[in-house]
Amino acid sequence: MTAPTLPGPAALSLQPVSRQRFGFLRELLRRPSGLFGVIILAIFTLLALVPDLLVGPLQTAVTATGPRLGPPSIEFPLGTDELGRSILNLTVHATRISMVIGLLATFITVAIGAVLGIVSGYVGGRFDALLMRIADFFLVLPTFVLAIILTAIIRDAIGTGSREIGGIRLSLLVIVVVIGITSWSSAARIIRSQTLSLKERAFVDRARVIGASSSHIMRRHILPNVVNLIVANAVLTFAGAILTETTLSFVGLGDPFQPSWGQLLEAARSTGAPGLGAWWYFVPAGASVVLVVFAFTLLGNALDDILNPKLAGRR
Amino acid sequence: MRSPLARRVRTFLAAVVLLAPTLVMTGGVQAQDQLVLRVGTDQKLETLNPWQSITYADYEMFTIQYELLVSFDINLDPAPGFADSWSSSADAMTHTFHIREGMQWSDGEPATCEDARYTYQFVLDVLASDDGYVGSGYLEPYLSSAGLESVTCDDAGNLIATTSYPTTLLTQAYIPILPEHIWSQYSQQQISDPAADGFFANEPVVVGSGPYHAVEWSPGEFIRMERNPNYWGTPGVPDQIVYQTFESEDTMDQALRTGELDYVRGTGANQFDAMQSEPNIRTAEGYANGYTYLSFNTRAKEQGYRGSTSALRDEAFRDALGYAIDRQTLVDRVLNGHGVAGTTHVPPYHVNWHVEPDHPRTFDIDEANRRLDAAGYPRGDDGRRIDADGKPIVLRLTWPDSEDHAADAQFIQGWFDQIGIGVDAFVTEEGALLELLPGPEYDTGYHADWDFYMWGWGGDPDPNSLLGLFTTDQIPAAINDCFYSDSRYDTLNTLQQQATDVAQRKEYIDEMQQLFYDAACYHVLYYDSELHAMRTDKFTGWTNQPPESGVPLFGFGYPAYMLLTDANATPTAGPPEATPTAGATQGPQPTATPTPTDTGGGIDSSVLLIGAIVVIIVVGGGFLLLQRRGRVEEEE
Amino acid sequence: MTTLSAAEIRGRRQWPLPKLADPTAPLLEVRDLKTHFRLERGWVRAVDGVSFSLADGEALGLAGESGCGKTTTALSLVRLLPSNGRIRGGSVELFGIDLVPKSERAMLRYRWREISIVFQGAMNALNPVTRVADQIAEPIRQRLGQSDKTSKRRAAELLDLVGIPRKRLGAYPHELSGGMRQRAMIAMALACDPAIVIGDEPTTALDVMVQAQILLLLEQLRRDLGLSLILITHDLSVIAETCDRVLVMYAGRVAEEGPVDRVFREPRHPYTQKLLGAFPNIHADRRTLEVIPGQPPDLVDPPVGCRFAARCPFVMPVCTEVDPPEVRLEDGVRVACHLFPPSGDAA
Amino acid sequence: MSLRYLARRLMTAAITVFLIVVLNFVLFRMMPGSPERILLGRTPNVSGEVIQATRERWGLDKPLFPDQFVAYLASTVQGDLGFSFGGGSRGRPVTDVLLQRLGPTLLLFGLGEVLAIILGLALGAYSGWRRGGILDHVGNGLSLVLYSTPYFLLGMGLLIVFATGLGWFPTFGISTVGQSYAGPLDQLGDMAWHLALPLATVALGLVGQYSILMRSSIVETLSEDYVTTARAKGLTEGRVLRSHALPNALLPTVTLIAINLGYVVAGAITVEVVFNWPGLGTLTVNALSSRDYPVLQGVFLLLSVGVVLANLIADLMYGFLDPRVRT
Repeated sequence: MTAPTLPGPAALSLQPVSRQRFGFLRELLRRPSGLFGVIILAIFTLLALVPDLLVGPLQTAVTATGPRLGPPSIEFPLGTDELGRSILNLTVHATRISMVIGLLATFITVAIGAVLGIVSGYVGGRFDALLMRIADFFLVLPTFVLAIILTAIIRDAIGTGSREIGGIRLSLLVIVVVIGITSWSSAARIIRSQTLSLKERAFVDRARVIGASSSHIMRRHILPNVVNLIVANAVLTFAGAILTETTLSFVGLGDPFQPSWGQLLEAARSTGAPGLGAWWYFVPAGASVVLVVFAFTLLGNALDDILNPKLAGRR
Repeated sequence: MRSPLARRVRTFLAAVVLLAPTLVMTGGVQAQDQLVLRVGTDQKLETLNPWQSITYADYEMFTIQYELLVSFDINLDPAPGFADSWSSSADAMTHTFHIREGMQWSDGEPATCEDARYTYQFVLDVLASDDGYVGSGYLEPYLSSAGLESVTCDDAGNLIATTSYPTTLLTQAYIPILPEHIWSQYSQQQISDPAADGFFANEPVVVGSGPYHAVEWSPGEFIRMERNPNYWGTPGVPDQIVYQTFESEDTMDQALRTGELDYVRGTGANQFDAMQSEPNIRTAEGYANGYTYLSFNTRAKEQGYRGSTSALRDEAFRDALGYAIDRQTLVDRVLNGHGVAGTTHVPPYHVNWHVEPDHPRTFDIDEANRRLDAAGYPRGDDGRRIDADGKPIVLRLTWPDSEDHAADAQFIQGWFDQIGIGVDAFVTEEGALLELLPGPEYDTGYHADWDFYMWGWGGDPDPNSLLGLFTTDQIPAAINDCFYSDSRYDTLNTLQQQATDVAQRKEYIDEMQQLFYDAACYHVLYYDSELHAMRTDKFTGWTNQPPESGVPLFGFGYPAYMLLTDANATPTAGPPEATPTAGATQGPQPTATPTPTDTGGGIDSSVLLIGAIVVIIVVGGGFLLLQRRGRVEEEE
Repeated sequence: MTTLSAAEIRGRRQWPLPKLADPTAPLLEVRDLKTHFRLERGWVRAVDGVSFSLADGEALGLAGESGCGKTTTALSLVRLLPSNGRIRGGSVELFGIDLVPKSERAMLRYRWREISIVFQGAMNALNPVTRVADQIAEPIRQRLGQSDKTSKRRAAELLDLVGIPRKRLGAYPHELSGGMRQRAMIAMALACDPAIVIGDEPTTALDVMVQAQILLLLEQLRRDLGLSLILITHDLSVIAETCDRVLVMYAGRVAEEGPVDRVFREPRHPYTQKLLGAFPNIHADRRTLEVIPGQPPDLVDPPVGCRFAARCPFVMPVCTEVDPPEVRLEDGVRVACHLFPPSGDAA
Repeated sequence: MSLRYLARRLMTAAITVFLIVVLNFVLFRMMPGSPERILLGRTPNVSGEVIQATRERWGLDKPLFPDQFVAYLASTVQGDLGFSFGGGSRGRPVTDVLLQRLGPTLLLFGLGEVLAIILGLALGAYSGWRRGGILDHVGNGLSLVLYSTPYFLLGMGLLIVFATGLGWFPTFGISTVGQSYAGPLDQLGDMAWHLALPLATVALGLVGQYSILMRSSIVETLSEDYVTTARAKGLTEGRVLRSHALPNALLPTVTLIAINLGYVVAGAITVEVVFNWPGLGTLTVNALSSRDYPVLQGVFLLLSVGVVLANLIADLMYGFLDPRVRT
């Protein structure tokens, strides 16, 4: 019937699924913004995966060889910090930390958010009410102050911050948990509201009439239509995670032994790099943060374009 | 209905237009009719109630507002304060202080011997009370350690103080003489305990006797002082003094550069180096009256004590570790040379009292290994040394999050690794650390669950307080945090407090330093310098206290303030004027070759440049792609 | 079954004809309309050479299965196409004015004032945050330049007309029942007293009782106002009840077109036959449409010859080689099928 | 809007606030380090009795529940949040400390939010409406970059360039302390002059976020049937946007902005630190570094309640904007 103009129910429910299934990756790469995002992320992912191969092991005060706050040179392409460590080395290793924190946090957040959001929105009733109360509660908590407090508490609980899990110090995993705890609710709430509106759409009713099980409807009809939201939310969350991590480190809650971008920025600031014009100290980390978040957002938008049936219809 | 709205809109716009220029104007010509000395500090301006003082900043606040009974001159020698002359009896147990005549408090009330008597009597009462301390508990020890017994005023307006034993410490007592007519209204509780009802915070306007007194206080932000009209001496040159606290050291140094500050306390090593070569900025590096130390849990695994290995109890073990610490490297690399490698717990700042140990532990990995072998800590298969209980030694090293010792820790990690000692380093939240340190004596539920940690102590003009930290009776007070206990040391401490003959006292103090050093329960890492910087285009006459090894402000007494003179540069410190010198820093180190960091313009433009480039790349890149994407879409 | 003559109807117009209008020209004349959509894969020939006309007061039904181009045809009239849709040929003459070459701005003049649309699913077609009355009044105020008061009053009258009680004037869409909303939608469509009203599946998603009422309403309005109606629906029964003529589309082309009674009584085109055959009863059931075996062709590159060939029971060799010409039979039925070759000078 | 809606909202807010108060109690009893140790710090010559005394004074000798909790509730209700442990306000009532810092933060972030919302929504709406247009690409690209930049980085940049570098603006504070002003306008000017950079930082930091939100919201809305209806009505594009797309697109944006407030605080903290702005942000870091738990607790409470209120307002606005939720 009205397929091209206002995609009919059938189109709505089927289109994204099929599009997802069949190589939307190709579609993604066909989009310059998507391509750009993918490339940037690929680069940083590479840095994160094999920092040692690229710049050798993380330099410490002991293994540092460079001059104090030396500007970029042949030997130190990005200059050195106040202990003579190569900024390049630090930044690359920081990439790993930051990315891991960001991704873990994003995963936790979005997973919780999506599941709770969809179920709560679809099941509705008392369950929904309760869940959203809780979500709302978490929403109003000032993430950052809560994060500060939780960090202190959890650290105190798990004891020494030097034990490692998968090469990541506990003190940093704390940050992941904290971010997860503090940001799942917005994801849940947003996805829920979308679910609610979808629930009213004709095609869901129809599916229900046909006798599809709730779980089936949620998976086949709701999920595909909130994927774009989930993606968009994941993007924001990742950005938020990186930001929160940066900010926490910025006020000194990071772990100096596992420099993240935020940790570096903090170090640069407390060393007075900005005032000393030692731009090479904070620009790499700063640029990395901006670039990665930027890339993620581009990627998110591209995915949105592809996965969002409405947009798809109008392109 | 329409026209009034339109009018309102127009008025609004007018306001905006009016405001816009004022932004720039006020930026330019700051109506600066008064000569204001602006001081930035990295420390909190905690309190105006002297008894609550903890930080240097706190001390500075009361130092400049209240006279000490006997003050300090620019050479740290006793100088006229509330008393203009003083003498002691032959047995040095009766001390007479002649209170300057005709003094007035800033509120016009006469300042007399009564006030001095009241203040000292207050301390005596406090010491007698079951609390035993007042506020932060930092001040009253000056009198207790001097053995003060009674204070009275004679008819001649002299303060007569008697001590239970001979002492010279009274002239060192760093206790502000407070106006009785103000303070006597409050109970000890109200003065001592912030939580008490009617706690006396001593809010502005403060009634004092010093050259300046606080007239405005925005807690955690700034304290503003004005000249005390009734100050007995020649008034200082600045009309006002503003003390401003900073969360970010960098912001503070920026402010000095732009001329928004005239003096900064506690600048970072790098900024300090950079500023040395800046026009109109003078830097001052002073010996720190304190030190950064490495403290060992010398009761590890004793009854009620935790800690990872009994080896920590072994003096030989700790001594050996001392040889594996290259203090000089720490000074060079961590402090950028702004400090002195540490030895004893009386810093060189106390030129008359500091001694070098007889057998200092010089950095020598082999020696350290030799001693560890000798002490019976063989290496295991993995190269780790084994303690008496046959388990590999891995020590937990920590420090409070309020300080940054990550670099020190990494060095120590590196060195100890070479002698087969594992080091597991991490920061601990300061509150948690304070919980961790004390042992059972402090209180039930405390069991010193730590191995070794880094922190620092600061001292007074007299070494007494620094020495007093390690007497046995300080263990239950959780001050003597390495649980050092030596009856000989305790006796010596009493002796040095009572010694009236300097040479005699020095002997005692020397021995105390030796004992404590050899016990190796503290390894003093370094005496980090005081790094201050000041502008010379507004005030001149900056003088260090003491001249050879000190810094102008945040010292003892206020002599340096009174030596300031108006550089009668343009009174304003408005940035526009400051622009030529703004940010004109030297490279991070004098040796730095002229890179982007040689001239002010250079720096900022370079930063600008980089920033711009980054933004352009990101925006441009994204933008181009987005555009191309746009086209693609249309073709789709 | 028109009760009013063209002249009468044009005479009743409350608003003047468009300046360029030729009073004598037929109401609507669509010739060889081609509306295509650009996709990554290429042009989708959604509407590929459709011609038809509409007389004053006449009701034309557009029938066909989903995606056959019904709606696209209708929306092409006022060029309400998605960004990737283009009219790539043909003409749409309203009162003899060709709308196809008109600029966007010029087009605005014709939308709603001359051709208004009753969309399906009025829930989504009505702005949820604006009072229904205001939404009806909006075009009156905006397009006809009436005062606030007048347009409000007119809106009220219209609601009356479609049978919505006055007290619901201030209601928001979500406060109305599905049927009510559809009525409101119709009232809105009548706001500017347009020459043509397009009903795009106006009764879909309504239960049978309400459907009946809505259709009744349309009937009524047609009689009283002499509405010229284009009714798009997959539901042949609706057309049977409401329309004078029916236009059966298949894959973007006209399959058969003619007076309802003729076409329905004696369907010529195999597709039409199938469509009707697919109707056990008079009441529509969308799913039975798919009973016709096979799928409509891919409109990006449609097969040569008859587009129904693949599914046609009477398929002949020629069908897959030559496009069937449209033939006008003597009883006024137009059909495009090789079973009905242009016999000499037919009609 | 119906009273029921109003009442329900208020009820929810009240409950939330109560829960916050409770959580606040729980959290801060879990914080490492016992108050008396922090209070006494490394005070020399402290005897066991003194510690006991301190405990009693702070009511720490009593069991957490009910005694301490009840006491806490009682005093909290009376607006007594205890006394600051340090951080520049040792011994002052937490309430005073907070109030003193509230003004500057409200000024900075109130203005910043307003600026950001106006600019952001306008930019977002326009680029969403002209999707694919030149301004969309520029605006969107810019928004993304701004959105991707941590506040303090932005702040540091502005500081270096405009304060240290060009010296156009001061590097710290909210006013020139000890400055005597020619008149109120002069004083206002001085504050505006100090406000400029932090405000720019906050506004820029938020603008990107909001314009992205608004853009996607508009794009969604433009694909709605009623927008097609509006077009069919022959309304001008401008009118379609103003009276049909925008009102609907605003709904989700309002919610999201309200939701984001909780996060905005994070920005607050860093921006204030960078510019030494005497607001709650600096206070928080300050309290953190000096383990001033009562103040930290106060900040937490204040900010949470603030966000609750903001959300309440947002809800009411939503009710005003969207008839569907009124009933």
